Amino acid sequence: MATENPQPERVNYLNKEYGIGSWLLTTDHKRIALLYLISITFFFFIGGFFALLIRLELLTPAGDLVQADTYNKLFTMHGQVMVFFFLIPSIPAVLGNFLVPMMVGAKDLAFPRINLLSWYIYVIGGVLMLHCMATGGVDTGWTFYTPFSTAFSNTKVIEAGLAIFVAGFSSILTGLNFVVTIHRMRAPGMTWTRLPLFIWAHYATSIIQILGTPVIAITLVLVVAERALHLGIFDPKLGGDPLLFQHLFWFYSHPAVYIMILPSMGVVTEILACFARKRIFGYSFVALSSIAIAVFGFLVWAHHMFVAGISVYAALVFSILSYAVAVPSAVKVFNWTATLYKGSIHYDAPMLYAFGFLGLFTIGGLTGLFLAALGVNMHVHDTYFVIAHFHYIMVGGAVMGYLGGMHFWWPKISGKLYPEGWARLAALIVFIGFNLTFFPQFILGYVGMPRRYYHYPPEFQVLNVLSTAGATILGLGYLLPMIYFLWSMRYGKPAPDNPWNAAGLEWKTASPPPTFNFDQEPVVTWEAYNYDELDAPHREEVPVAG
Amino acid sequence: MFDNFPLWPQRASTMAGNVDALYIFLLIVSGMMTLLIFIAVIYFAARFRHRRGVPAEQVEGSIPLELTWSVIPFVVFMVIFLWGAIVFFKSRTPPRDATEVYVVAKQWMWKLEHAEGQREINELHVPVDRDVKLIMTSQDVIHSFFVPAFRMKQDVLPGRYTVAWFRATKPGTYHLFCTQYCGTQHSGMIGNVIVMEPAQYEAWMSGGSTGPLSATGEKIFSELGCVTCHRMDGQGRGPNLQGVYGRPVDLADGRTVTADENYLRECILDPGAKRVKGFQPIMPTFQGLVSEEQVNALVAYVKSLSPSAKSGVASSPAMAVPPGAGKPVSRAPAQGSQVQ
Amino acid sequence: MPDSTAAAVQVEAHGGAHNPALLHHFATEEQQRDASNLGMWIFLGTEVMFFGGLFCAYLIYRLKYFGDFGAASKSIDALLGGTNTAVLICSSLTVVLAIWAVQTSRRVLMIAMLIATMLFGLVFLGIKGIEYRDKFVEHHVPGASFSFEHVPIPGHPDQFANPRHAEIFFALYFIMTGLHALHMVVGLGIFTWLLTMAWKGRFTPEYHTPLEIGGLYWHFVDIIWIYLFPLLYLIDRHP
Amino acid sequence: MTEHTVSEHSKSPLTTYFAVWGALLLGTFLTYQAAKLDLGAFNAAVALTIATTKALLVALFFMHLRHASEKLLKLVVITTLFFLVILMALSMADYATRAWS
Repeated sequence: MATENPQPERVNYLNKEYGIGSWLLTTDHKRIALLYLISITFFFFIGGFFALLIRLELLTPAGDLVQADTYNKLFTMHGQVMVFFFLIPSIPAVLGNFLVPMMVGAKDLAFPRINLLSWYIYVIGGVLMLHCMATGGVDTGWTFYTPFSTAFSNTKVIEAGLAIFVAGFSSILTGLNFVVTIHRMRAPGMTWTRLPLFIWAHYATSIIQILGTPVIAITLVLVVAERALHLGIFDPKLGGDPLLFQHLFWFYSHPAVYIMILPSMGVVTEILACFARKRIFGYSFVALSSIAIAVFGFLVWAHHMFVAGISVYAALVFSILSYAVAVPSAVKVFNWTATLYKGSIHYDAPMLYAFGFLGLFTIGGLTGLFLAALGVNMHVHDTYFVIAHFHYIMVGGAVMGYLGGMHFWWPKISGKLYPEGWARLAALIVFIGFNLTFFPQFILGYVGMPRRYYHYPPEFQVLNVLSTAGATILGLGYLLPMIYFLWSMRYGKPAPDNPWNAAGLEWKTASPPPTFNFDQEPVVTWEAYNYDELDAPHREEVPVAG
Repeated sequence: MFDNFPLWPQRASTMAGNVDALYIFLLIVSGMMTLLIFIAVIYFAARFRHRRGVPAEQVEGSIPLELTWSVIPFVVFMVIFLWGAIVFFKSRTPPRDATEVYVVAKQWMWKLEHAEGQREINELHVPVDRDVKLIMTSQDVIHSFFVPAFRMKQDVLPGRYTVAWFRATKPGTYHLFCTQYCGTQHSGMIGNVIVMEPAQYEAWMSGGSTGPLSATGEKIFSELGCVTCHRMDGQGRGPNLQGVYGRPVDLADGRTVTADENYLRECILDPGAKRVKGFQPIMPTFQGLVSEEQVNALVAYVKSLSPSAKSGVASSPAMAVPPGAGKPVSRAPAQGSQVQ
Repeated sequence: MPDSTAAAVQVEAHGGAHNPALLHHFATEEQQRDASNLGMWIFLGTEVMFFGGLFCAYLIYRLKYFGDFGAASKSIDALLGGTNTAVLICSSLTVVLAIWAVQTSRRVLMIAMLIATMLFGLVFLGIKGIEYRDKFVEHHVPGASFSFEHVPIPGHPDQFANPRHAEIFFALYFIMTGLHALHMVVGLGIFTWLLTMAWKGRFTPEYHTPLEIGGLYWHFVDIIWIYLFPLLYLIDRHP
Repeated sequence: MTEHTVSEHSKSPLTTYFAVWGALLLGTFLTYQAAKLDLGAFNAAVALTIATTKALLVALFFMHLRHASEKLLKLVVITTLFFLVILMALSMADYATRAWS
């Protein structure tokens, strides 16, 4: 690998200061990224634990492991924790926080104190969520459908609503910080067309965070107010319309899926380019498709409501718009595939995750076509088909990308190398476990098993057993990286500055980087993904051979 | 395939074939796309694996290619959209002369009432090869009426009617699921739809009725004193309800609405909202005074006053329903397997 | 994308005297100022969508329950609402005057204008309080004691408004104006801070970004009210 | 590149400020009076037109959107309004075509 680490004991963002205070009061985007990493990992394992209990309960048709109410709380809080406290902050708040300033060549995000504030807001939201769980939990489903949530559920709806309301602002502030940073803080020479596609993906994500999140915030305010004060905005008994809640809820919560998947697409783009040693095929199409996904993503929300009682005409409009958003996603997949063509492909662990992402996202995306087709939707809506579909996107897509990115940038983040063999094994286990968990659920869904069922007719058992078996493997696959990442922090080999010989400004500084990222202000004179130039020294060896 | 390992749901309605056909088309299309991408990825990954001294060959983008793989998927997507829309439209347009069943959902049971008067709980008996229209509402939260074998699903909302229909093609017992999460016993809110041969069905129908639903409605209509204003001779203080169902109605505020089930329902529960032109706002609301079942009966009665627009009882083959027979025999929930 | 200029800013980096307010990670004051300005505008975009959800709910129910909303709207004192609109407009004027004052080195005028802004803000909240008290006395606050019986619908003197639909109006009224008032309170907090900064002489003709940013927020709150006033107070006022 | 001070663009911003202020007060008065006339469906149209004019005045002159030589800020505003319109328009696409009680 190209660069040797000249001075292992250089001052970097990790060893510059010590002590709790230096972390809790830091305004360094890299340290805040690590704070986020720790907190979202915590919530990931809470959510994962709930998932495991759900799968165990569904091992048998009868309801025998937990009570029905407990089960309902489990899937509700699994959803809320995973969506609002893990997936939405995962890549943006950890990898994005760490990398966006470095990739554009800035010393920090535009508003470092607001960045720290966003983490504290997240923590406050998280503590509220934990408090909600500890005092009894909530059983509305993560979707909070009214009038069940406002007038019938007797669990901690208000607490959960407030927790998510608060956490939403952390997401807004992160997005705001990114947009301003990308516009205002780019290094000299870093033009828009030289930006890594990771940045484009985060820019698109930020648009959704900024303009979508406030709508769910106000919707939750209405739910909380309605529940606390017995208003009638969503309650048909008092003249309200429960479908209005669904409109407002999905106006955010559908684009929220793109908050999860777009950054993951950005990560995968970086990885594919690096390990195929190539420029991304059709850079501008990949970049613009991110923006297109963000914009079209706002126009399709009512495809969650085709059988909810909306008008047939509205259903037609939303169905056709849903296909519009599928085009840019397809364009991305084709461009990634074309990027591999005539590459020089390495099979390091991040690349394995990227391959996994490609496969799982393809399946997840294509099953989205089924759900957007009105005729099929009325059969598979609210069945396990939907569950399988969105897990393929949100776990198969987003989490694969997140793990791939963690491996890819771990040497930069920690300054240590992770054990490659274990990492490849983990990638394989996750891929197999994931498919075994969720593929049977497509069949289950089409056969007719509804979601959120605590017990089910016995003919569904075999598929459920397969799914539970897969979940066990998947859980193991997720534990492994955590173990060897922690291990590598102490025992891993020191990482060189650019272990992958990758393009991108973040690799042109030390590993781990100094507090202000660059010892000298970078000036960009090259295009993104200039792997031909990076690999040029190797090319000089070629004439000797031939 | 196996009893405990089904790979395909039973197919027991006219809609099932339509949905399955589209589903199979989608499976083929997406299967081909998946294969295309997987084969390309695997082939490239193997063919262009790193070899020492063989650098990657930089290929810039290609606009013709980008256009190709934007336009072709788009065209395919539009085909899927149109096909899906057609199937959906069919399933959302109940035939005019369908047998009507009123469904009231509540936490956590299904209450079904045939237009002929039979009441059932968590079971729905229907004849084979006849259109059945479900007029559904909920007493509390949102539920969803889902019969996988019919490929039919519709959310059931409180405060209004939603409508669904099906035409069963194969006798048997089929799952009825609630698919909209509705609280503790959501997964217990299941039942059976029992499709019967016409003869069997006639036999079943001959028991357990308290008279047609519209007759019940007529009784309520007079008990609540509705008749004093809504007189048949058009001289009353309220509109004459004869023939009103299915017709456009001019409202006092200048709008025109079609008198469908939802309109009739709203007029009972919130008479001021869409008052008929030329009448005083004197009708009191019956919100809270009548149960969902009574509203259904009233609606069924008003509909029966419009023979042209057809209501379930008026034109279905006369089924003499001797009063007094007990409720139809309730069977233990079958294990989801077909009866025959 | 519109700005290809940000990169150029850094090239001319580190010129001129160092302002103590220039944060370490910005190359120039201009870059810092532009970043703050853009950040505030984006934040206001968030705020627009935050209120947007309410406006959407309002729109749907207003179309559905037009008569009931008209009756309920008529029960609010439009003169108080109109006065409040004028008060907020005046406060917006004093904000721009304060910024003009600092740009032209008129410190006393700036402080006076800031104080005036806050006074207008307090007057607004006071009038709002009177309005709320009236509604409370009339039992128009949604909840157990809500009552809106026998109120005729404007234009249909023979028909009474449906109290439950009027209650939805008042629920939206209180949430929308309440959230707006909350923004006013936050605005007063920001202006208290700006006032102390101004008092300490921290703002100069060259550096007064906080004042501009705070002003943007204040104007935005004014704009929200400009829409709330006709939508809530003036639905159906004609006799 | 960006606006330094407003005075760079106009010699006496005070005139503009007071003119806008007067226009805003006038708009308030007009909207209050217009509501008392029976214009049918146009009542809402008039009210919203006046409100939008006032909002534009505040945004363009008080918030200096007019003088923001950078188009980016305008883009932020337009993007936001676009999505706000999407929220309302597509919701109405359902409500306007639905016969609901």
